[in-house]
Amino acid sequence: MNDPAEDFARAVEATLFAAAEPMSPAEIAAYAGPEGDVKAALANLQADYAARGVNLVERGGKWHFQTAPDLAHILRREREDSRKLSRAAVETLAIIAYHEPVSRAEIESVRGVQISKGTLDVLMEAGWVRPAGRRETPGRPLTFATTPAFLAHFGLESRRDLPGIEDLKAAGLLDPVDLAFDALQDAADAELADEVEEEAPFSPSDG
Amino acid sequence: MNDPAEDFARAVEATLFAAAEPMSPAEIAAYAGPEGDVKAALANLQADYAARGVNLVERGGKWHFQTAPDLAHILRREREDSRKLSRAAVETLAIIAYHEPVSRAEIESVRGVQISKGTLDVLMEAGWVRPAGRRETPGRPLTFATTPAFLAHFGLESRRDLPGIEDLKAAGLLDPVDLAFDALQDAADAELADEVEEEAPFSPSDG
Amino acid sequence: MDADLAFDLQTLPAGDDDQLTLELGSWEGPLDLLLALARNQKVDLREISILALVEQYLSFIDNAKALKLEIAADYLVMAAWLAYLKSCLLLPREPHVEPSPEELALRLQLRLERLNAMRESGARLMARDRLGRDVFARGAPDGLRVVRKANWDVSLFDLMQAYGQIKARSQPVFHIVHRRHVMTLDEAIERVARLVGSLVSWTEIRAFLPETDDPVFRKSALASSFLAMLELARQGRLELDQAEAFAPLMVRAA
Repeated sequence: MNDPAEDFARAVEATLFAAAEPMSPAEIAAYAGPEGDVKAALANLQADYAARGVNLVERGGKWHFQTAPDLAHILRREREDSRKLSRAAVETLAIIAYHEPVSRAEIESVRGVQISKGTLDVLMEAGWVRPAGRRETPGRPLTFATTPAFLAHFGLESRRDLPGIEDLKAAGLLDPVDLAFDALQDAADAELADEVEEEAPFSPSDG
Repeated sequence: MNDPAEDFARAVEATLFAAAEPMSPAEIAAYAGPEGDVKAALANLQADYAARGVNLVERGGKWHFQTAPDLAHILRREREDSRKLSRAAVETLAIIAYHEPVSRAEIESVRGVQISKGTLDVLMEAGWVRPAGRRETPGRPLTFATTPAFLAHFGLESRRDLPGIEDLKAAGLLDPVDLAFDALQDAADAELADEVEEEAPFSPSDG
Repeated sequence: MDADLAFDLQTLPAGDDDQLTLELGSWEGPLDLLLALARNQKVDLREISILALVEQYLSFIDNAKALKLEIAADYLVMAAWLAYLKSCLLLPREPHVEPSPEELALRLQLRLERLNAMRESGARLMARDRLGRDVFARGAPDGLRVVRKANWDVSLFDLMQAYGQIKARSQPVFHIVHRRHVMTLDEAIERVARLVGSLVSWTEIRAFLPETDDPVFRKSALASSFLAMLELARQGRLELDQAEAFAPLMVRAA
């Protein structure tokens, strides 16, 4: 520390560290002082830092510190957030899976509701849906289809493993309104019959 | 470079260099990876950098690089000192730091004057002071304490590093006047009692 | 670093106390002024002469009055209190006066010590190597990034359920009126007339009803057959008889 060259190098080091922009040797000298050899100090510092996690680099005559290129990957961290897919996204995904390849207009006609751009983006970002070429009809609409990642996530060997309409019906997942109505009706009739039996003036038991 | 500990230290170094804010060891580990000893790496890096123009420091459990204090003269910016604090703000900050958590009324009783509204605001805006809950006494007064940013700004590893805090504590200068008065009174009484005992014609030992 | 102190500890000019003609605005209240005066005694605050301090304060306030400076009320309140303290300290002590003047003086001294301690601590704090003034963090940090990767929580069941609901929603809805199985009156008249024929023995109405497991149809057949018998009786083609109310209804050909 008593070595003037070393003190000067420290000053250059601190100046570059605190700088908001890369600096030329002349700019560095304006801080570190005129008495030292800026270039020699920079060369020494560059050597000092060569093997470290931080390097001193020159770009177009200006110098700055940067993290070592081989460590770039650690400076971004992935975080997994468990999130619920929106109802619109689940429905859109289901329609694509059952009808692929399918255009946006077709998805909307099945859903009966428009879909926002974000919905398809979410599905594509999740890696489950991909653009699947244009349909050769007027307007050449883009179509969408599912990906192998979609099959993997949902544990399907192929799209043929998706339960068919009849399977859905059997599972009670396809519950049309009139089926429900019939069920209600039957229940009401049965109740009426019971009443008749109880109150009948001409009860068979009287015979 | 093939030494895993050295590779890990490089990762810690790069992480702290890239960070915009001081980081705790746990935060560092989230980037540098779980396989290394962050604290050991920090201690080594701190030693590596001790004599350089840039130092690694710990402030309130968080670590960051900063320029060496002895180079202040070359780096100090010649801008107007807009952060100059009023005397009231400096005293209030000191009272909070040395007494925390402390209520407004307690601050006022030390200073002998009311705190003007802007004083605490300035300290909170600087990020040095934060509300620290209510005291469970009549009126439930809000208390104030300092923040990690306060420690970082004033170069304190922890509140124990507050200049002179141990001496002030030992001298009772951080105790309220009432408490200090009672303590003095007790000491005087005890002394008086000793004298009485020494001079008493009817000392218990005579009995 | 002293140049950077937010305030100068040596506020008071050194010199004779009666030359203190600074404005009151230089102090933050009477305690602040008292501390400045006390520090001027140039002794440890623990050894300060409270009596001398009181004298200085009172004479300062008097001078200020002479200079026709506006004197804030709290300075005058403190002056009055100090004048009282002074008289207590000087006059022969009255026993049993609580609190004693010595206690009041001690409390004043303790307050001054505490204010002084904090004032000095504040100055030492301000004189430290401060981040952004004396020491600097990295000027252009690259920054650390957190890339959020969504882990979508959706199951095959959710998918199937959603598709089922879309299908259910979009299927055309047919309203079908349920056809009920009934016996019309014409049918009943034809049937009862045929069954009664030339039956001469009294027979219960139940025997004329068709075999059925459908309780609704049975009810309809009973009602229609009863009406048919009433009609046939009106035409004189059969006779009806009932022994009493709710007794079985008996039928035979007329």
